[in-house]
Amino acid sequence: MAEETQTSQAGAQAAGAAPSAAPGDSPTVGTAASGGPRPVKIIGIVCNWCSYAGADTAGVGRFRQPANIRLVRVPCTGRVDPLFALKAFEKGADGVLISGCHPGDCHYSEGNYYARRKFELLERMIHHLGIPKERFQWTWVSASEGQRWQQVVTDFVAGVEKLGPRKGRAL
Amino acid sequence: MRIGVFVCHCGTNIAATVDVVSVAKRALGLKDVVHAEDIMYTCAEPGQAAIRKAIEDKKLDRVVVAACSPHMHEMTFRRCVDNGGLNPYLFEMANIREHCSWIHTDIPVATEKAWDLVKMAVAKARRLEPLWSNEVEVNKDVLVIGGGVAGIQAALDLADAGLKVTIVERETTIGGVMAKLDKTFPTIDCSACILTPRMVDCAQHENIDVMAYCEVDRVSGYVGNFTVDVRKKAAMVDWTKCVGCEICVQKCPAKAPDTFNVGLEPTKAIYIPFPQAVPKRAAIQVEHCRWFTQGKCRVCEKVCPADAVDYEQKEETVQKRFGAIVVATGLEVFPWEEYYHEYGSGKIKDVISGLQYERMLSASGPYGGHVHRLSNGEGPKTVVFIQCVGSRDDSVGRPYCSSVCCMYTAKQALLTKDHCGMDTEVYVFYIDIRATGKGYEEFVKRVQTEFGVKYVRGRVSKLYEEEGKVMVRGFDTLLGEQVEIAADLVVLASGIMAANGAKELAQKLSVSYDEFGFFKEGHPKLRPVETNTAGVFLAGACQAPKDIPATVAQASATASKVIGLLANDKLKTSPMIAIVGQKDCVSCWKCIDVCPFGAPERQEVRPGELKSHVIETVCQGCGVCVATCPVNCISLKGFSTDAVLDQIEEALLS
Amino acid sequence: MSRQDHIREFATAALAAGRVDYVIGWKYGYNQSEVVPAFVKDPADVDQLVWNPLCHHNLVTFLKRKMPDPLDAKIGVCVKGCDSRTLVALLQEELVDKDRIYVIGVPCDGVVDRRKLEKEFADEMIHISFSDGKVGVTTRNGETKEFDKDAVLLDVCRLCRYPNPVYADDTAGPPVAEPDRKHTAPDWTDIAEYENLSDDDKQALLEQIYATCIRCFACINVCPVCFCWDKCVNRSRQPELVSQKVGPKENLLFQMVHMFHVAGRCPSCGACDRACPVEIPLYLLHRKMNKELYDMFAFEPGVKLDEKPVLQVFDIKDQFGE
Amino acid sequence: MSLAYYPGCSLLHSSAEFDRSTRKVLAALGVEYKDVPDWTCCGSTPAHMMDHLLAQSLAARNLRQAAEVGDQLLAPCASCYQRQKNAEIEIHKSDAFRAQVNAVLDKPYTGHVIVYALPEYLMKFVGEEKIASLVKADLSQLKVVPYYGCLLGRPSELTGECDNEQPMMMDMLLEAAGVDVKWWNYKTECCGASGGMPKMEIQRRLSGKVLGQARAAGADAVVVCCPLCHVNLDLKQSQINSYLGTDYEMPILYLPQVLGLALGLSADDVMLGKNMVDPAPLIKKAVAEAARMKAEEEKKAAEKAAKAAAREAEAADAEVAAAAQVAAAAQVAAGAPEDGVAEAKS
Repeated sequence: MAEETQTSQAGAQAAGAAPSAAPGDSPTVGTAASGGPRPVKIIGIVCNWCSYAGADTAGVGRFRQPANIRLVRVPCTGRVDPLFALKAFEKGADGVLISGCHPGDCHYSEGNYYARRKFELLERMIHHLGIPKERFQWTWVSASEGQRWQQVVTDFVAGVEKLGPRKGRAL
Repeated sequence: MRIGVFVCHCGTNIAATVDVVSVAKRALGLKDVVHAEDIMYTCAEPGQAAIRKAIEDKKLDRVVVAACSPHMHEMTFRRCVDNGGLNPYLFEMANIREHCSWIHTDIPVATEKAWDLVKMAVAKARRLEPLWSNEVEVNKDVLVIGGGVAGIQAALDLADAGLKVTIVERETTIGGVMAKLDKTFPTIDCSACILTPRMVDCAQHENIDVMAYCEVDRVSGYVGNFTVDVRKKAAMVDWTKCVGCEICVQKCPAKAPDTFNVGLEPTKAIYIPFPQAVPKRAAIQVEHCRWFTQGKCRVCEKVCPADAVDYEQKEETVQKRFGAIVVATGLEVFPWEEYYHEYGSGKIKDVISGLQYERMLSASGPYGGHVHRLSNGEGPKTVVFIQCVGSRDDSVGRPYCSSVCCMYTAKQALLTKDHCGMDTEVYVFYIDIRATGKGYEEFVKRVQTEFGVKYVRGRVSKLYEEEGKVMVRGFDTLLGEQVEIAADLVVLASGIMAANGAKELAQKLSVSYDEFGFFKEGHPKLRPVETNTAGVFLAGACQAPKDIPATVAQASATASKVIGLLANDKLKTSPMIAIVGQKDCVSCWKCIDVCPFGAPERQEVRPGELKSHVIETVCQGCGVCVATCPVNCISLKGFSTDAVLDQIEEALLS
Repeated sequence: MSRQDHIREFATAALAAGRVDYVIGWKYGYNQSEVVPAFVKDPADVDQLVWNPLCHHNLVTFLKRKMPDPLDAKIGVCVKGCDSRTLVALLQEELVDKDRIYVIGVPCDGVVDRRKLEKEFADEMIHISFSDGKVGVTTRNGETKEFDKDAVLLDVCRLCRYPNPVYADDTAGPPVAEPDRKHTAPDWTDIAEYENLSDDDKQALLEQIYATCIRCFACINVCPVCFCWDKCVNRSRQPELVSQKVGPKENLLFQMVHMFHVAGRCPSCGACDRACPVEIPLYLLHRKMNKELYDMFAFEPGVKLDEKPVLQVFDIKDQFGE
Repeated sequence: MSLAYYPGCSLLHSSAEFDRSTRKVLAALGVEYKDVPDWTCCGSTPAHMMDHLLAQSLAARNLRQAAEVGDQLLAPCASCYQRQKNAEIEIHKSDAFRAQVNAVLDKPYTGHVIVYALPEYLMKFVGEEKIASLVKADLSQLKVVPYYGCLLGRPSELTGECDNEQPMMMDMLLEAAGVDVKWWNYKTECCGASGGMPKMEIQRRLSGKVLGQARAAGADAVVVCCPLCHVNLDLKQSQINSYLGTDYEMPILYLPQVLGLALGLSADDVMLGKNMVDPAPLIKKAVAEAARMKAEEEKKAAEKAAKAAAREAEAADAEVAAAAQVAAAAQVAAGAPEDGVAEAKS
């Protein structure tokens, strides 16, 4: 089944759902309960020191977000094997978001420098495999950037929802 | 495998948006889960007791708590599990508060997500293994970065506790901003009088080594064993010989900007910031020295009785080892000239910053405490203070309150009356008065009533010169009308910023900082002086704007934390580090290439056969090597590849 | 003196002088239509060694792993331009002991794609000969045909930027003409067609391609820079990065594991493409990877001995992401 | 893309000099433009106080007309600029609002016209370098302060100025034209605006302050870019004087007038004659002063050169002398051995 057709469906669904609840929750309003296409599921891989803490900061600040992301905590983006993302897609993730400390702020001083080279290549290869840009993103969010985390998540989820749930054929 | 799941209500924090009861119920259906319950406050004693009980009754070998962020309570529950007789690392947390209940409103949605997070935690728990931490020797010396009142206080407390302390100060003297102040609120006692004795104590204390005019270049290592490169800047004066007689300063023909007096009056190219400087040693500002700029002069060399001047002096770097680091880099005053054009961009002579006014008031300042107009030297008849310049102002990117300006403005208003006579007209434009400290509110009241300082609630929109006066146009929000005051002197209560270079230092120390460059504490309430980097502590305004009492209090708090840390001869290291499965190692040495800490080494397992081996005490557990190892034979304890993959898989099952 | 003569001369000398225990080169298979790797220990056998456009095997493959036993064996090896880059990639990481190999570099003006020839004949080829730019083929039933060599070259050879070995102890004959690498960027036209497909078409195509993979590991075993052998994570069940299930997704993931492990070290020698029994176009992945690495770092794998693979180092000034 | 020119009502009559000088300057700078065909009132102050939609529509109509010429609209008058810029931004931001507006208009506005004020346009599309390169007259002795008033500088997100409180575009343009621009902190204060009619005394006081500040800043003239500012400061200067008992005689020049003069246009070209407070004497004085100083400098330079030449000459003589000595010495040296030989012989 083609991305396009998904898009149209999901678009319609999202549009229908949007007004019903807090912006954050619109996508997941029609959960299994109320039929409709399933909400998109997104894997977030975040480093313990910056982005995980940043997500905490967002929580403490009650910054509403879409509920589609499931975070996996790793000590450092340097620990993230590109295969994690590919594996997530293989297992049926609709999107993958990786986030760590801003360059220079790595708790282990160098981890994210190695990581960003891998991620950049990973991103380009993922698109090469026919997985649309909107479905993969890597970025930096620091422990104090609660609002930025909210923004990143909201935008990313919106992008993935445009495409809707993914029917990966090869990965 | 016998897993127990505990889902926390956290009062209504979680329960209001997540149906914790149902989540707990469903958890019972998970593979390997033999016990699941919901608890009102899991972190409270009854909650912890319930966990310990379950471990005993149900013979649990893994514990999963779904509650707040692990950054909040992971340690708490590790201890709890430990007391319950289980290895503390057989514990996993699901963050269903910060990452769920607090950011969602729709109950079914939040509950569904919480359920996923619990599943993921259980999946990870299945992959957990018991871990035992290691012990390392502890170096008991302490590095204090910054010699302001915070650094001084911390250093003295630590030194009195018998620890060897090194203060690294980038200026030629310790004392920091407090040394520049005239009086302190609310007691109006002389700032120098209370600070300088402590500076001297530092100089004389057998346990304290003051390294002035030095900067921290590189920091490596970890709690208990830091290695620090300290760069001694070239003063062009041999401080072992210099006696601080100031003859060179008197004779030096070249003028140079005086940072200590905030640019009010120039100093000399060779200078000693102020009479009570510690150490009292001269240094040359080469960019202003005639010898270095024009190749002639050398007057200071000729007049120096100790022949300490050394134009050839080079900066050198020394390496020192410490067990703990206290950061006390303090503050910088907001450069209002660059932002407040409506206040004249610094082009109007009689508009000065609060700190400049302190120097003007100070008896040891460039004017011997004579308050006057910089335009014509006359004593001011009307003085206007404007608060919140560079504070609480989004338009200049400074939304935060600098917390000291209300009080120092009140103090300066009072001192103005004191110096220039009670008949002087003194106005203060303010947004709100924040006088929350002990005796502060009373002090402000006195300033308003006894000293008749006129407080105008409102902001000033424009300063301009007219007939030799500075016209202050503002809006009185209480009268609801525009007011215009012809002032002789205008003092701007410029706000507080993190010190220059704070960000770079934070990166060297790998501690996190906020968007304004203030260092981030471990937890805003529970770990106010620690950072998230073990062994690095905070004191004073480098963490957030503070007044002197708060700074000193925090410095002592930090000292006590350091003393507590260094009371141990050995430290337990985190066991969550990398380990090489040498059976599978193909000796490609990629791990050695990428490790930021040099933890992996070549180990001869059999004659002629080298395999990688991670030195436990050096590894910090970042896992870069794990992601790099092509055969995945390096595993990161607590974050094994299987654990990660299982979490991903679990999250996607539905 | 032909390059083949040079090779034989160098080999004889090296063996006679005891500089090496054996030389790895190419020799004819059971007929003159194909070439197989040759391991020559005895100077008397040196005459087996041949050099012609059938010598596609990347012999560096036999050097990978911490050298075959005995541990102190000294080995001579013949390398083409592309082969030499894989060798350099191994040397960069000290995966091969420089002092224990003797490298005979063979300037190469392209290797023919035997598969292209096979497709021209119903019957099996028994003899292939080469003369000034022409390739003559004879089949078992006596049918003969002649082709322009350029028409039947391997695609990777068409785009080759390093026809001359970048690392060798001795070189068999004068170098061949090289493209001006300073002023011309690599040519990636071979993957352009795929790149221009829509996301869905890519997925569809990949699904179709990777459905055929049988996980025989030929691509990995033949890959000269892929050195984990039986430790390969693709075999590992713990951690189980790639499930043992055989389906398009798993197979593609399997290949991606390979790709990321050779990223920055694979110079696209194409050995994997030639080894694949089901003719999966692996170049679509490794050529793309090299294209992107070149775009990101202007980096070409296996060229400079003193260089480290790009993913094992970093530069604070890298400009990606925000 | 070609430029549409919107004069607006003021420039047709009360401030014709603004119109004329602007056109001349554009010509001198080689900027081509066409007038907006069949333009209407911009709405000025009253319209947007009565009805937002109608006000924006009125402005939108001009945008639509401008679109026939091109997608850039130059409105020299600060008020015309504000109104039309305002409409432009709102309409281009929201298609919904554009639809509302189009419902009001006879013909719909579908274009994407960007509105520019004069300083903004010159900075963006001509540039300081070009202006500086075309300067003919030396106005370095003309001391002015640029006065932006309320409409030209703020809000900065609308005007593209870097800072509400310290707009700089006029400063930069004037400096590029070689004028002596004085710093002051009164650029954006109120001139009294239309208060000048109903509440004279307020306007007198406010405008008076502007003039006072300008003088205090050491300026001999104020440069404006708004007809209303000009009316308040120039036309009403004498009334200000009589009301405040001051003696200001401060020429108020339009930006294009000054630029024009710098670019070598004549006083008539920029209609100096139409200004109430006659700027001609001041300009003459400034130009003369500049010429005088230039002459002086040249004189000094000449003298310097002469001295230098003299010194060189001396040096040359010295060399000759030195050379002579050397030669002499050489002879002596050469002579010596001979004598020696002689002695030996004897």
